Amino acid sequence: MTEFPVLTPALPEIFMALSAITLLMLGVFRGDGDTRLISYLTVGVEVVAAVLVLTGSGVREVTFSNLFVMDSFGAFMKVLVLMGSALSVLVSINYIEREQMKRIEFPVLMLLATLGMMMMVSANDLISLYVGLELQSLALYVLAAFRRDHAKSSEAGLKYFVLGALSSGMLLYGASLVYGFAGTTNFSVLADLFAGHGQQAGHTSIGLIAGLTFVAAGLAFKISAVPFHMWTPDVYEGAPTPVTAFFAVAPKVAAIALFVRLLIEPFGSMVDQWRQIIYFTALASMVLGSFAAIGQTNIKRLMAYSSIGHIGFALVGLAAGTELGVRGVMFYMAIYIFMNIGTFGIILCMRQNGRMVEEITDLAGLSKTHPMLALAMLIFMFSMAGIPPAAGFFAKLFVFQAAIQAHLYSLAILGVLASVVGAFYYLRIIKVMYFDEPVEPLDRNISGEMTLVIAGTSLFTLLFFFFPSPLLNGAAAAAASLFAG
Amino acid sequence: MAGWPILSLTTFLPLVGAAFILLIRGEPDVVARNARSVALWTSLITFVLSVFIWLNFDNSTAAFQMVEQVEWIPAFNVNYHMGVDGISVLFVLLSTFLTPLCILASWESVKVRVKEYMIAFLVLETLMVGMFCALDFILFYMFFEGVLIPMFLIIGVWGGARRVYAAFKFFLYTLLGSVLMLLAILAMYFVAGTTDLPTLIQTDFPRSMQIWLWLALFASFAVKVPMWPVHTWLPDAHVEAPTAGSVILAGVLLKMGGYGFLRFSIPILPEATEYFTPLIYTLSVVAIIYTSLVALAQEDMKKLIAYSSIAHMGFVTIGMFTMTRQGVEGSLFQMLSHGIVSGALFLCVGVVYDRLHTREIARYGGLVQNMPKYAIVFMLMMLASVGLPGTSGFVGEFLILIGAFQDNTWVAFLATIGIILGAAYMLWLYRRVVFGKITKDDVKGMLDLNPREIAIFVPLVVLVLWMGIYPATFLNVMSVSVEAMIKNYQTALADGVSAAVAVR
Amino acid sequence: MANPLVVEYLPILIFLGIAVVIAGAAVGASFLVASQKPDSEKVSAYECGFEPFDDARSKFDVRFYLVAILFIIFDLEVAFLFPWAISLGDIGLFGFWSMVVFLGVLTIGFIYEWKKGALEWE
Amino acid sequence: MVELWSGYAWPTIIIVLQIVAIIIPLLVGVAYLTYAERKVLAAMQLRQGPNMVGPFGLFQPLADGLKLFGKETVIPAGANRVVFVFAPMLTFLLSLIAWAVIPFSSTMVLANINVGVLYLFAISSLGVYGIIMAGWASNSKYAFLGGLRSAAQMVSYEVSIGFVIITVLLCVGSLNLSDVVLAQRTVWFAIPLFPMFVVFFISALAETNRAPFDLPEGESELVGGYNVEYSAMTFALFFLGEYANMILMSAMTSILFLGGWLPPFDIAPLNWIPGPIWFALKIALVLFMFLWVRATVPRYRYDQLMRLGWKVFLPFSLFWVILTAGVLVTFGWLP
Amino acid sequence: MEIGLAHYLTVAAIVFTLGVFGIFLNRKNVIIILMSVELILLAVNINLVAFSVFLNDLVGQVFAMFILTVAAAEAAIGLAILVVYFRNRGTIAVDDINMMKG
Repeated sequence: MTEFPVLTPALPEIFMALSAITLLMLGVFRGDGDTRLISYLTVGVEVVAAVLVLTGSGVREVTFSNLFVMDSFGAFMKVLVLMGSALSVLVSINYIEREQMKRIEFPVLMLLATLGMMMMVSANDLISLYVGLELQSLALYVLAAFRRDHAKSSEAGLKYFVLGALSSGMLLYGASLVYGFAGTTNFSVLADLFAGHGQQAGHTSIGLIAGLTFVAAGLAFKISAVPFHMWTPDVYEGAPTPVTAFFAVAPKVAAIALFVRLLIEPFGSMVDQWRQIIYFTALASMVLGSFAAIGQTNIKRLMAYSSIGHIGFALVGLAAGTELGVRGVMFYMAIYIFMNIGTFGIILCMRQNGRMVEEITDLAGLSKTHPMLALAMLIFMFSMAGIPPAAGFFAKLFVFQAAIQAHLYSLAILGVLASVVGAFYYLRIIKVMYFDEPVEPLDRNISGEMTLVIAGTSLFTLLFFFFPSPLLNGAAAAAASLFAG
Repeated sequence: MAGWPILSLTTFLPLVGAAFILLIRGEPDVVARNARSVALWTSLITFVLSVFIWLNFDNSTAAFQMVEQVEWIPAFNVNYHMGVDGISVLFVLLSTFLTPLCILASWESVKVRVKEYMIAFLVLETLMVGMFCALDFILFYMFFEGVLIPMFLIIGVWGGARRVYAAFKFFLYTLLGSVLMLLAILAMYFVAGTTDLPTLIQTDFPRSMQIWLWLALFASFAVKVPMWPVHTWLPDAHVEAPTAGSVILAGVLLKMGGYGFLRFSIPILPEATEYFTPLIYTLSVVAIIYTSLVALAQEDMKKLIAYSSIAHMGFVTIGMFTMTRQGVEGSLFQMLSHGIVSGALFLCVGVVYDRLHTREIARYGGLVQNMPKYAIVFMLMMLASVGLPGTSGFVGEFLILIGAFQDNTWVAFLATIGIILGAAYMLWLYRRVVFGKITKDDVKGMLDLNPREIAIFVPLVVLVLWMGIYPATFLNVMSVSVEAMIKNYQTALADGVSAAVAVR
Repeated sequence: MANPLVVEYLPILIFLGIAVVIAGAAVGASFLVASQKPDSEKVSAYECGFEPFDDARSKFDVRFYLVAILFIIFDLEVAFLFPWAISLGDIGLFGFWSMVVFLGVLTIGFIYEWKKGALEWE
Repeated sequence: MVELWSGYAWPTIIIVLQIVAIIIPLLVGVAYLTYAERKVLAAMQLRQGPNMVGPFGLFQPLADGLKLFGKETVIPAGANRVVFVFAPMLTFLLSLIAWAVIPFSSTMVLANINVGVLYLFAISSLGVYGIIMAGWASNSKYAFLGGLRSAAQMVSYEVSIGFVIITVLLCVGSLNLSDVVLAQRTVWFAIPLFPMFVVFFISALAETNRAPFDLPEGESELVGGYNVEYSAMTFALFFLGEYANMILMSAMTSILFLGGWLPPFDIAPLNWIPGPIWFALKIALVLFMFLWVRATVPRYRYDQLMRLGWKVFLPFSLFWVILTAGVLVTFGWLP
Repeated sequence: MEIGLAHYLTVAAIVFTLGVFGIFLNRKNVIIILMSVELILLAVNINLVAFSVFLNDLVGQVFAMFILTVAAAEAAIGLAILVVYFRNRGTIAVDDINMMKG
């Protein structure tokens, strides 16, 4: 007879799963008219889940036959995921009502995707990794194509699906090789195995390296790192904007968390083998993210390239492969969430005569027509460019710190140079908002939730330098937990 | 007064004013008026506060004074560490002194988005003051980089025709240099375990590492100074910026580079400094001569003054790298003097620009006839720029040349040629603008300085003369610190040599 | 023939071969024996005497597609139930409740479909 | 050489002979099932049925077969020829190879694989391919719609069948068909699982496209459905396949619910009769029920049919799975 | 000839490569892409089951079960998206998926 597993480490997930089911039933019985209610409830559920995560023991716990792990690293990343998701739901409420997407499935799918991300963060086995990843991806595929009557949206969904499925396939192929050559799929066992004889490079079989490469490639797809980024601009452009906002934050955090855990925990002793992969991915992402964004005219596409670039910066920390590096990555993602949600909040406010617009030039003269909105955008753009004292500076600071510590000087230098190039296109948005004359002003009515989200995130981004320690200490403790295990 | 965190107060007071302006609501012109007065009063109070800093300052010690240290990012061992010594205190004053003048200077010339303009200036002031007070490299970097944001907006929103190009060029050039410095800071962190400036000065960095670190810092400061050949952003930025923007750019922002060399490069990396001194000399001399020649060919007043700034900053870099007491003090003095003089020159250009809306030299001429007060002020500033004895410019250049002669005669000789060329282009400029006959009707209609403008110029004139006639007031402030710095430098070099000998 | 896998499945393979041969032979022989005289009327698709209006393989009711999707889901559920059913004795109460949860989730999905009208015809 | 002979060739020949011993009775059975159907229907409708060819019309199936054999194989102009010809062959051969795992008695089974139930389930699932291929390849609207309808219907009921099989498996604890039969020595599953037996039987009707669920080929609506374009031997193969499937489903019913080759009670003289005979009798009984239903029940509408499958059988059988498992776990009756 | 692990792996590798090439080289129909994805998953399952047998460890087969299930859900969603796309655009040719060029 099998023992009943301990459920407490997975309490937030269980709560979310039950809530998702309840909300789905509630929604389907009450109809699409109550979408707003469901959305608010979704946000509530995510807040409660975050509280549950935070009130967890903080000690590393493993349950469900070693498939599920909960530690401070997971807690940190889960809170980030939940935050990103909750904010995305908040900014979506008005949009879906306006754009004839008011269906109760929308918030529920967001919740389910978030649940999948939580599972990813807590995965301690290739199987649970895969299941979490797919729960997330499947929900996201649907969300991307959620606007059924819109050709672009369905095309985005299709593209995301095809490449997502391909990436899952590659990841799985890698997983199967890892399983075959290591004899296990469990992270803890893998870690013990490699710690035993992983140090001698000759000892790790080529099959294992190949498997690791495939897994890394699959995950690189999910975080849209170069060279597996090609879906990103199209999907970002085509998907409904709140969905794009969601794409830009929560799944990235989850996938990065997964990536970090996978490379540090089981494959931690093979760091020399995977560092080169991460090195080139990070470098290519930073460079491509910076250069390709320059020519964009659509702001959602621009954000897509921007997110590619940001992922590159975050990966710099991972390339270091040290505790400091992991801390940098986590910290980066935390800041990244706030900047992105805020920016997308503003993009969601881009309406002219009730119609959504998404060209960068539509922002012209925003500083005259909507000074506060422009100010918020200014803060986000400078933050993304990594100019102090905005929060984005600290994010970059800590990943480069890790890179320097790991003697990855060339990566650090090329990275900062890429950030200068990147600064150019962020400046371009500021230029459009501040230096250009308004052509057609954007609509004035901005919903309460939106104001709240934009104001909150921009204040956070601006005033972050005032209180960096809590977040940083959290990240430090979380990173330490990953290395202690 | 001593118990107060006076440096922080001075630093962040303008921010309070900015926040206050942000909250102003109402009719556009009422908002503009209120924004102007709030900004002026804030900056004046800030200046008064900074005068207290000066009064509190103890000339007899090289240690940092009025130190404030608060834990900021413990995980990274970064503290909020503020303090001033003889090198930095006068720059704080320079910044707080110039800001109210800039606000006054933009009183009428800035008509659109006054609120934002004033906010930008106050934020800029905070960042400048903070930068000169910061005793932690990361903290310094924050202020140093942050300056770009308001400046970018000031040039881009209120600038001239090619403002967008100029703003981008300014921003990206300086950012490009700074990010490399950031990496150097991080590398230092891993050797010293902190980014605290006093600790860094005590830390011995390996020689090979020093070379790289120095180059990284150089990338940042050289762009800021600016040194030839990375100076090209400056003429564009100066020309396109609004008058007050140019004043701040020339008056304070250029000093950031020089200050950076003195504060960081030289004390922290003495061996590399010695190693690279010839490079600095070469670039500086080239800058002095080349930009002076270029200045001769300028048709645009602002551009001419911009090139002259580059030349003057060339003197500054020569002076500080001689590592003689006269040289370093001279370069510090020259920076202060140039801050005031070039600021004043830009204001002079601003005065005529406000009236005629052109900066083309050929469009003017004979101003002395209908604008005598203006002609006097302009002449004084022009002479100060040239380095006439009795003006502030003389003291600085003279000291620098003395220092340079002690270290390298050729450099001193070539620099002297620069002075002659400088006299040439400045005098020629003055002749073309002020003297001669009035041939154009619109020039004839120009009015002389109004009371507000006089109010702006009076303090400047006073200061220029004070510095020129009784420079000891200022030199005394810096001398102990400079001496200590030079001593440290020589000790470090000697240690390095003996260490190398021991190894051998 | 030591491999038990081969012993067990070889008959099936041979069976398959024979079945293919029979089916092929039947069609082939009939094709050879019977007279083949196709003409255009004979080989046109049957459409109650009309000429076919358009391609027969165009659009069809999306509900057929829905049924297919639902089938995939539930058939896989069944695939999971097979091993569970025969090993329930070994996994006991925990196994039972796990499956109840699993089926519960599927039931939720089922209720959702029902309410959404995916099961309605006409 | 000897080893080759005794190790490989001889067993192969034995297997081939066994297969032939299955196929020939099966084909004969199919032939006479058609005859039986016409006779039974006729009897129920107070007619005579075929009685001209041979005594009591006994040669009628042969005559039909010969006729179809001699007909021209018409392949429609727009059809995909390969798929068009392959579809009936697929249907036919699937209905044959399923028999490889059917245990005729405790020893008489060609391939006693340990996942026999899965094998059967898989093969019967594949049946839908033949139909959808036929419907698509014909390039005729009637065939296409018929194929779709048929496919949808088959997969709908397949799910219920799956659940029903699960309930049986819960009581057996093995996927081996012989074990399934042997588990019914005390009592046939038709008794404790009677509702499931009913569900299974009705689903089997739907699965084989039999009345009252014969809409896909409903002649009044779709003029023959997916096989409207088929003629001659290709049609015959469909026909044979369908009836072979009927027999197969009957055999499955017998194995899963009626104790397979086991006698009703393990007492003399019932257990004197050999297993295969019992098995054949049970198959015949179920087949008779097939015919009986056809004769008595009117045809369903398509929406009724789908509703029955999805909204009645599916929840009901799902419920029974849980119920059965719960009862077995609670009382510790698990095998 | 005994069929060893290497043979299974080779088959799986070939199938996997076919799948990947099917996605990238196919210019005709999106359905083919979906089929290629299934092919990839099939390769994975071959790998897993082969390893599972040769390692005498059940985890691989459990994993394969999970993959089967998820693959079905994935196919369902993929087809649904494809249907939506077809309704909007009236085509599912790969070359026509070009409203946005990246």
